[in-house]
Amino acid sequence: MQINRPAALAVSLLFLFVVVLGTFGTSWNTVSELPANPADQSNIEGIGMLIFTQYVVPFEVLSIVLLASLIGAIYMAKGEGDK
Amino acid sequence: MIPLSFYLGLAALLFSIGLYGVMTHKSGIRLIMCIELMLNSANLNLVAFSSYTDTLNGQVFALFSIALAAAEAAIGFAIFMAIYRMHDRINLDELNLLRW
Amino acid sequence: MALEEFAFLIPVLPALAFVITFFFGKKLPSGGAIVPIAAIAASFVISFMITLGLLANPEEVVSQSVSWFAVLNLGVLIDPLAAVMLSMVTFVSLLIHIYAVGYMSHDPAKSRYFAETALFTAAMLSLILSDNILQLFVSWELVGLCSYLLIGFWFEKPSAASAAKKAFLTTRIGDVMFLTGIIVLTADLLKLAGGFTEGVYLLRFDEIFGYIPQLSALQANVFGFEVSHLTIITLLFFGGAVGKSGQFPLHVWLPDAMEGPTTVSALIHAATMVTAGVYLVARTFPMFIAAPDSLMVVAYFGGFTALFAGTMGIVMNDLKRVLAFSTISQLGYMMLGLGLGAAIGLEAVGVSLFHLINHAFFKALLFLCAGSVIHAVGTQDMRELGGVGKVMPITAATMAVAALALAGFGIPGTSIGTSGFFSKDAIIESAFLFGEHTHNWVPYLFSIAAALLTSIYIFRLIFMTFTGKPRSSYGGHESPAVMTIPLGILALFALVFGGLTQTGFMNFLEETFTNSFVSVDIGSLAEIGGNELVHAAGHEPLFILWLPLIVALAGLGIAFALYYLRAVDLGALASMKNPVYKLLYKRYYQHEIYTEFFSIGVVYGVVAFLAQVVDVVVDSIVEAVGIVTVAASEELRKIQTGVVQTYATVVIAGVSLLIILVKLIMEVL
Amino acid sequence: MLPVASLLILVPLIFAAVTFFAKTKEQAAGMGLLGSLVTLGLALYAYMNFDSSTAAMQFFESVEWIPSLGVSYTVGIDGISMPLILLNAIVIPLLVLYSWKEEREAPNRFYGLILTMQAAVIGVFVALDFFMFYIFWELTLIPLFFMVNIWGGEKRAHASYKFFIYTHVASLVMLLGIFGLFYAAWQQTGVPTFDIRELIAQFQFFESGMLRDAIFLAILFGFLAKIPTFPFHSWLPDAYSEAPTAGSVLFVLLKIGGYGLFRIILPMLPNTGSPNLIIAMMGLLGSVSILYGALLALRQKDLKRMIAYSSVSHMGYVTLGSAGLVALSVSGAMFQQFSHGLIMSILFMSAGAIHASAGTRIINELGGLARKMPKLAVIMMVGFMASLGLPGLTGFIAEFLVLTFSFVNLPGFVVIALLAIVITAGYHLWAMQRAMFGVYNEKLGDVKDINALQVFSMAVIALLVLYFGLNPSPVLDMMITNSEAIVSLAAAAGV
Repeated sequence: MQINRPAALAVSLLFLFVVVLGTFGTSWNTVSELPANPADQSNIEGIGMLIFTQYVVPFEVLSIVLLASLIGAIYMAKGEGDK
Repeated sequence: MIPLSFYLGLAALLFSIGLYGVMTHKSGIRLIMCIELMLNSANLNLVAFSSYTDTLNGQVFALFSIALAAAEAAIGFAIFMAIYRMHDRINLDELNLLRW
Repeated sequence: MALEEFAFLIPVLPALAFVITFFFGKKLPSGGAIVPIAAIAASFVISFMITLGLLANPEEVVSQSVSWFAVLNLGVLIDPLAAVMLSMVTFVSLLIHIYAVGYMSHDPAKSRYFAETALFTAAMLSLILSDNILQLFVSWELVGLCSYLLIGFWFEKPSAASAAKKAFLTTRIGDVMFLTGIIVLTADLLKLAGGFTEGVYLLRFDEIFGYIPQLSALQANVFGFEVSHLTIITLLFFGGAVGKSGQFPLHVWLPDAMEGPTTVSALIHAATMVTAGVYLVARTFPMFIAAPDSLMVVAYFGGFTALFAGTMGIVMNDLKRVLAFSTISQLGYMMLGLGLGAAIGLEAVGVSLFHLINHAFFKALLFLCAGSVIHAVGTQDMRELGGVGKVMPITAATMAVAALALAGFGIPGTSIGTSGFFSKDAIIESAFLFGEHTHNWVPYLFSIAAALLTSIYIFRLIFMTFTGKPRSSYGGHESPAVMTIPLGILALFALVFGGLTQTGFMNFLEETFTNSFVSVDIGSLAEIGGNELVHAAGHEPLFILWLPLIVALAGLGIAFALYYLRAVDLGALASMKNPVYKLLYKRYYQHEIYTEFFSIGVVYGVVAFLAQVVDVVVDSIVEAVGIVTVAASEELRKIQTGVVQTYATVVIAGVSLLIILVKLIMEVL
Repeated sequence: MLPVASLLILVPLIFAAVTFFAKTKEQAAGMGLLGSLVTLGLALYAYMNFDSSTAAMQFFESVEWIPSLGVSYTVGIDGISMPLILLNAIVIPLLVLYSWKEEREAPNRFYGLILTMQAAVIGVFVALDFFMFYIFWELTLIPLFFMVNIWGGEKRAHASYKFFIYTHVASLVMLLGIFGLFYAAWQQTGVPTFDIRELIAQFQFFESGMLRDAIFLAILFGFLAKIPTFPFHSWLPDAYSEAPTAGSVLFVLLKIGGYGLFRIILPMLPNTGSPNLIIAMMGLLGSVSILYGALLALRQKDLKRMIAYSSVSHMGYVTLGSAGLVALSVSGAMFQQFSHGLIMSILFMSAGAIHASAGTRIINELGGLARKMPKLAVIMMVGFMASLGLPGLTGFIAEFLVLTFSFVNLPGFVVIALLAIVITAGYHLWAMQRAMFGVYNEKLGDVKDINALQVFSMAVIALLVLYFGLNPSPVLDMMITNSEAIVSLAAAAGV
């Protein structure tokens, strides 16, 4: 069964409407100024620190997931045996 | 300064476009592309929030999410290849073996 | 006396004989017949000794009670009423058992026969000597069971199996009424006594009789009539008696019960079963006399049955069926006799029981003679018999004696006569007295008309069977001594027992309800029941005394003219074209009414309706729940298209709408 | 003193587990027999040490289980449960013996399920905690479901699902009632507990009359459907008749519905909103069941279906006697449960034996079997006579007590029930006449009588029917003690 296009469009627009209304209707608790550090625009270092300290376990798990998907993808894409 | 809502609105727009694609397309390749679009709209949200709250967690998660998207795409395409070998096309409508 | 301690053995011995014969009878000689014979002989000796003791001292009755279960008891009560019954039953049963050794000698299943008759006797004995209504009912039902087993003794004959079932079911209708009576009685006693007391057995007769005035005072509203509880209870008891004693309208099983061996018929008709109903009414006589209208019902039913059965008796061609209708008729006399208690008080018990005992002798004799004929000749259709008297002189002679006794031959005013003469005429005279007293002559007319019919049908039987020429070729011979000796003994009793014991018997039974066990003033109870008693017996006009004999002689004359001399051609009269004859021969279409209309039509109709409509509806509701569920899921599962995109669409649309909805609700609130 | 109540559950359960692993038919049957015999020994031990003069719990054990919810492992035996445990313990070994020589697939599972069933039913009888009670209550469904589903007759699938779903739905309604009771009592006292007796005691203090009625009716419905009474009976004829013989006997031993009436319903009854209305309703259902079951039995062509409907009729006495609410009528109802278990076992065993040797159970296709199967005929006659309420056998005692003493409070309903007595006699005799008497139906071929083990097991039950019919006191006394306690509760509440 295929969703017909007008219905799909309507649902998408409905969703867009709801979300946009939500985002614009909410007062987001943000910092008043974006941190603009002229000396170092990059935050790569901070991200690296976080990945290898606080998020080391998810990172390792992710690596295993990637490996598994790699193997799986190769296995499936390769097909059976001599094919 | 551009308000956060604008980024979020953009992400919502991207997500809706992806959603529309997912709903309407039959081809598996296009489906995966649309899903990628939706995933990236989420990434956009993550990064935007990360910047506007002055923490880096969101960006880390965005990285993770990109990696997962890669894995998902790899598996997805592999599945489609397998299906293609079986059916000679990847029209999702016809995959109803497990239905009812 | 030490012997009284062993009164409980009277029913226990035959019951033990049942067990022994049932399990080991096949290994014993002659099917183990010796065991029940010995047991019943022992019971007879005990009963007889106790009766002799009671005769000397009627005040000191035997009474023992043990607790059974809950608040109910088992017990032994031998008062004059029970004593004479016990002696009679054990005696007659003993003779029948001895006779059966010869009669059943060729049957391969005779050990089962003797076991069952032993149990039959045991149940009847237990019924007679029970001291409470529940034990009486229990034995009553056991009697019914044994009759079922024995009537269906040749169970491979479909007609026997069917007759057994009919007997059990028909009497069961009466039994349920009896049980209902017991239930009402128990509930009332419970109310009156204010609950149970340890060691007081409410269902014992002395307790029940003690509560009669209070029971009578309880009123119930039945279909708009104010009826005393006592009347309800006694009528329900009488309903039981109607079933067991073959009274109209529950008499239909008794003629069919002929499918069993003839000795069984003799047992049923003389000693062990049909008399139970009469005994029940006699046993609870104080209740009946204290209940307004109950005795009148008994009298009417009894009188009507006596006449009604007599009319059918004169057209039957089957030797045993004639006797069966004769039994029904005579039981009607006994019931009538009890019902006359409304006028003559306690004397009614004596009159009725006297007829019961005498009837037992001559009816057992009639059946055993008939059995002897059937045993020798091999047929029981009177149209095929004739002239049997030449080949079987002893049987013919004893049968003639029995017929004279049944018809009631004797000389009024003297003590010369057959036993039936004394007892039946006593009932007829009582009916006259009753009529004189209440100006209600219906019972008397019933009884005198029935006497005429009795005489006709029994002599018709004698003439058709024993005189004239054989109407078919049969080889007959006189029965062996083991069969003829009991016949002789019974014939002796049928001849002389009545004349010898009449006055003593009546006086003895008058003592039944005033003794060491229970003391009831019948006079005051009769007042409660609104029955006026008369005491002036014995000065009936001479004509009334002679009328029964004249009627009996007239019956003999008619039978002699029709069936011996063949003075009138019966062909036209006794044909199916004659509506009266057809009505009688078809037995008033009872089979059509009872079996085909009521059982098959009404009961099966109701059952078919229940089975095909109600049960189907009830079941359909259950099944429908399942079917609807399955059908609904059959449709609903199509929502699960299996296409991810659809799911995604629905999920997104749902979430969006939900958010809007929540938002709106929040706004409204 | 042995912890008998626990052992009575554990022993059959352990033996059941072992039996499932049996390799051969002999092993399986042997383990089944051994397990049930040990259980019988335990039950007899309990009976010997039982004091029938008190209504209090005996062999009482209680251990906390889930304290935060007030769930505990509490077991005990009193005069209500003792006879039923005894019934179960006596019949199961005989049932194993009866089916010893039958050939069937997967005997290990067959005997294992029988023992599981025994453990579950005894579990319901000894449990004094609603949590356990409900677990065992539902556990009884499983062996029966598989009994019917695996070894049943032609329509076994339909019958087993119908039985399972029907009674399971009823149990769920009952579970709702139990939860209602639990929460209401929790609110009342502030302490959670599942203890049956404690909850029943708390029941009267609930303020909302509606709540009390709702709880009561939900639980009552669960029991009435299990007994079953008209109009909740429609699962029974299918399940009873499709089940294999052993399954039918297990169904007969499933006396938990009636047990629930005595244990839970009657003590709660006086505190409901309108007890008299409920009594009248129960009396009506009971008496209508008696009459209705009897009438329908009259029409059945299949011997087993006839017995099944007669079972509906007999169980009506349990409901009617309970509603009578006089000590002796309630004991009569208890005794009817006991007696019905014995009698129906004989009848189903007889029907099963006929089916096994003659190849059909349709009454009209039989005929004259008494000649070929004399032993069966005698035993079956005892069973039939007991079933139609012949004095001297157990059926009469129960029916007499129920009818007589219910008459005190419910005369109209007793009259309805009395009408059924003649009909009851009618269909029994009709079946007996058609199946056993008359001319032998030669089409049946050479029919063999029941084997010695079957004779033994059925004769033992028949003798027990006779013994307890002549001398009911050994079990009736303890029933009376307990029903007096129940009735005095009602009297105290003024019902």
